[in-house]
Amino acid sequence: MKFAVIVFPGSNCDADCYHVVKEVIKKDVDYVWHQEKDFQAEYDCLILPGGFSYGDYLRTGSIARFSPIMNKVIEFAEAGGLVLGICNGFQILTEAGLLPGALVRNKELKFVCKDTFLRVENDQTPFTSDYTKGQVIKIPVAHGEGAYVCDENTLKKLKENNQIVFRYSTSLGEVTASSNFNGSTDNIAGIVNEKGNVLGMMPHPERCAEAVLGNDFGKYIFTSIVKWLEGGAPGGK
Amino acid sequence: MENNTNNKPWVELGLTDHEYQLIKEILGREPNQVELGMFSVMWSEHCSYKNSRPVLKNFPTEGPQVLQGPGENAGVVDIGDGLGIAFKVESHNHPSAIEPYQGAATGVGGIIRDVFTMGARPIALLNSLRFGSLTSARSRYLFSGVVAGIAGYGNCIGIPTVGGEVYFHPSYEGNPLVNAMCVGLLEHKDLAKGVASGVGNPVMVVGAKTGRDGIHGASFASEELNEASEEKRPAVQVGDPFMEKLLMEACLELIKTGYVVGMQDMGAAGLTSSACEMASRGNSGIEIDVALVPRREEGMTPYEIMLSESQERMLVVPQKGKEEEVKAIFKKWGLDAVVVGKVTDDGILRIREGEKIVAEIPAKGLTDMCPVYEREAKMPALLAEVQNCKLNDLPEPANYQKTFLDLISRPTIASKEWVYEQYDYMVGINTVIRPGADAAVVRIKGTKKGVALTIDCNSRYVYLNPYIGGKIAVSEAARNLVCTGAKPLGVTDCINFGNPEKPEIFWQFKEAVRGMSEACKELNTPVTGGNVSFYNETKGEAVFPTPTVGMVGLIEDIDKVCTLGFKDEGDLIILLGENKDELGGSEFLAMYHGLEAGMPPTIDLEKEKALQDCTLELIKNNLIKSAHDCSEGGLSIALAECCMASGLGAQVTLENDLRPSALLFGETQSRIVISVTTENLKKLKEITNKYAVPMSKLGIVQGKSLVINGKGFSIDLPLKEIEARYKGAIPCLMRD
Amino acid sequence: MHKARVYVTLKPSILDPQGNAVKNGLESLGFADVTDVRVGKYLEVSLDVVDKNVALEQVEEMCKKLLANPVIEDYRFELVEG
Amino acid sequence: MHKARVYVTLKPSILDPQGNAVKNGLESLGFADVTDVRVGKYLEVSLDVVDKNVALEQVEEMCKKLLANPVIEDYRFELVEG
Ligand SMILES: Nc1ncnc2c1ncn2[C@@H]1O[C@H](COP(=O)(O)OP(=O)(O)O)[C@@H](O)[C@H]1O
Ligand SMILES: [Mg+2]
Repeated sequence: MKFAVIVFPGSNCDADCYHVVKEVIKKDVDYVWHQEKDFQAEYDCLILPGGFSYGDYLRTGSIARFSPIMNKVIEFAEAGGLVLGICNGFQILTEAGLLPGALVRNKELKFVCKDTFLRVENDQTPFTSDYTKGQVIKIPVAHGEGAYVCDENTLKKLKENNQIVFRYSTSLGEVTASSNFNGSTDNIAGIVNEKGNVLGMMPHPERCAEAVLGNDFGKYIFTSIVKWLEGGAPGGK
Repeated sequence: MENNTNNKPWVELGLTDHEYQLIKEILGREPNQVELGMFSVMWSEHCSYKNSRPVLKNFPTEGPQVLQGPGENAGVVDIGDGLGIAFKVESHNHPSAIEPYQGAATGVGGIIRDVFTMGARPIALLNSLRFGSLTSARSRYLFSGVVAGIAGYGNCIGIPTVGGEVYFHPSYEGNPLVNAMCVGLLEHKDLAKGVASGVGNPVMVVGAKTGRDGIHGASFASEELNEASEEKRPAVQVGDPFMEKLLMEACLELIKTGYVVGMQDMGAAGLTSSACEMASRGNSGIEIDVALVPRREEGMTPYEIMLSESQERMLVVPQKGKEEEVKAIFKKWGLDAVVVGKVTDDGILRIREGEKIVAEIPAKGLTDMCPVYEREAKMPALLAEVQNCKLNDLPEPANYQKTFLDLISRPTIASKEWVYEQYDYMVGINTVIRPGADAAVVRIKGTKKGVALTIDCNSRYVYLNPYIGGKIAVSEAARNLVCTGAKPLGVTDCINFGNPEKPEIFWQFKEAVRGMSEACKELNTPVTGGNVSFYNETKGEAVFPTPTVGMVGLIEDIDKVCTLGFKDEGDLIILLGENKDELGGSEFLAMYHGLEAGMPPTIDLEKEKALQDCTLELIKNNLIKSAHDCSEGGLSIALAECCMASGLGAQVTLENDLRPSALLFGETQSRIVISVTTENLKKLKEITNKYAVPMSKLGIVQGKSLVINGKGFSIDLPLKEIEARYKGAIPCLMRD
Repeated sequence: MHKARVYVTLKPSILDPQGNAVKNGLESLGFADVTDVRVGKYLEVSLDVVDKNVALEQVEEMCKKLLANPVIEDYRFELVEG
Repeated sequence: MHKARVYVTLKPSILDPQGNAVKNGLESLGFADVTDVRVGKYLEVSLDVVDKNVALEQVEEMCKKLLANPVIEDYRFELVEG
């Protein structure tokens, strides 16, 4: 089983994701440079890390989306491979059309770095089988443009297909306006594509995968992926 | 007068007649315009330290832990395992006063370059900020712009901003202070220096292209601010953190190759300072052809190229023959790397434009030969009166509970969450103690270790008595580190004062450095580098003297890190140190009585050292569950902070005959609030006895309220209410 | 040589918190008559293309591909001789 | 009712990192003829002011006070009937 962390110029959570895969869940992982036109190895899961690819100039993720490697990422995703986009990675995935909607400036217009609570809305994805539906997890966010927006039709589809994976909530799991700190549509913090093999989320699971950093709620995204890749059906606990 | 200036172009550039004479002697002729420009920036206070060098000599700079002391781009201390910590602080006060966002952002960019130039990967940023009162719209504008600028740069480049401090005081209204500190991790073998050596080695400019920005920024930083400062706006540059991220990765990759002989960032005075400083340190010369420097704009003159302060550029001297390897690395990151000259052996900085020589100056003429001034020092006439202000007969507050709530809502004391939530303090996944504590702690992956980081200065103390204030600044920084379980290793300082040509300012400066030096000696924290920023004045009024102290400490076992929050109900709350009747210089005195007067709290360095050693031993032996320094706002505020950090209340009884205001709100030094289980009390006493550290029982951890009782006072408040005031104060003021 | 002036604005249906903030800022400075503010992007793209129609085509494509995100933004542009 | 279209651009000598990134982005998309890109702000300010001259004056002042930072930016604007 092998992971790849895609590195764009300006990525800055690449080493963090790499660390968690290699040192916390102890799986093989490579860095893949954005200029590559092809993968040098077989990968089972691609991670698009957080950061400020191309300085996040123009729009977040807009320039990275055209990096040479992105054609392979799209191909990989369309063939059903697992792709996890975190923060800037989520933004790139929406720009690339692998996930619907877009991420715009936080409603208060400020960058926000803090712990948030998420309610797990879907534990049937390859990324969330180690959680249970309705579980509340504490995960940090750090972004200036993380408000998820989409049109009504898209929102309807997201709901119908159970594509909303995480919502911002209170510590008790109530999805309220006050827990929606960045002004996302319907408190959305993370979604999957229709097929369920591409997850984009604004919060940073790699920042809370070790107890020494506060908690390890985030680790279970990675262990879920491993479980799924090892053949356990999603949700099968 | 006007005519005079016209005949003397050097005067307009900030040089004196005497200095001009010296320049002629150094050159053996009249300087041309380019040369004069180069001298003027290098001999500005900002680059030359001509007014401060003799005083700075008093700092202790040596110790077994010091791998690199002052003189390089950053200092380095050893943390064992073949690893070192590079760290440095720098001011960006004047640019931030004119354009807060970009001024602060480029300040962060500059200090990051100083650190990775040493071969260290930056792992943390801190900042120390001072603004006028938040009731002024301009202060709010500067404050929000500066914070956004620091965030904009640090977040984008991906270095966590883990700590800092913010004070609000009217003396900073016209001249805010913005000090940025960067901390990096290096392997001893990668330690790089800003030295040009090896005749024939190429000199390369790497990174961003050179534009017309920031010409004379260094001189600008060496003047008082006035209305005309607005006219100097081009001295402000725009930062490009994305470019710097690429530059940083490329430089660190380059250093790993072992091809680098020397490397230096282009900060103040740009190509001029980096070239002459590298040559000067290497006892060599450098020859540069400005025609080869990649440019952003057309038609730039040699003068402009040599003085441009365009950001995100470095000067690199690699081994001869490795030019192509260097270029390949930079190309991968999409950056220019161009050979613009070579190292020579004649000690001359020679600038050509194609075939034409446009400047020829002994490199040391620009650096070491800058004149040094022993300024006159005189205690300010009115200070004795201020110090002698009678504080003994002041009326006591009518309602201690209300006073407590007012105090905890003072912007200087209140939570700085509004600030640090805008900083990405977690990127890099090393931040074990986040902002909001005594000191930040960053783990060192691959080891059991961590480093604790802080930056501190109470400038009101320094104003009231610079000698004592200087001692306290160092002591408090060390105490903050100790509260996390870290052993203090070394200091970087940023001295922000008024115009040193005024004897009163120079006196403050000398006295503060004297106090800091004594404390650094006693606490074994040598100074490894720093920065001096003078001329922080508006309309002739200086800011409070502000010598900020950045400090790094080592935690041997990250699992033993200690935090400030109470941990479990029933634990005993204990005070290490003594309460005294000291209200001088306190925030309470300023708030309630409108007085900034008296003597600052006393400090006994030997006792301070004993307290710190004692606390470290307690933490090392797992005897205590929390530790928190008592600082602004005094014991009551410290207790409240311990409660809020964990959401656990406290029942406290202060049995003491001091007047309540001093007991609750006085800022007596050398005090730490700890918590401990009843079982460990005996062992704790053994250790405090060993160090002769006074200890007294304050109460127990309990409930969801903070209750403090004593003779003649009673505070009983739900934590929710305290927290609302503490966290709400700054957001509330910023909402206007 | 041509220069394109490109205007990228948020779709009317998308909230514009930045516009609101500017409006509030203007109000607190005493500009009481401001009824609405929208904030968008303005780009100047210089093109080394002689034929105007070629330039127009190229800019249209740039906007579609990169300069605007059709999910949230509208664009328009004009060409001037550069 | 008037609407002001305000254009805020970085001064010519000021570095425009965003413009550079967009230029490089366009180049890597194959737009080889792009010689320069500058990115600025575009604001639409709606004003409940009848007199055109009053509106002009107000917008001028808004630009000076808030919309542009004269240290690094230039501005221009035009009025249209809103
Ligand atoms: N307050 C100070 N205390 C100790 N050393 C200082 C102080 N100020 C400056 N220095 C040292 O003097 C040297 C020159 O400083 P500076 O001009 O700030 O460096 P740079 O050339 O990177 O701008 C540095 O090595 C710095 O560490
Ligand atoms: Mg330097």
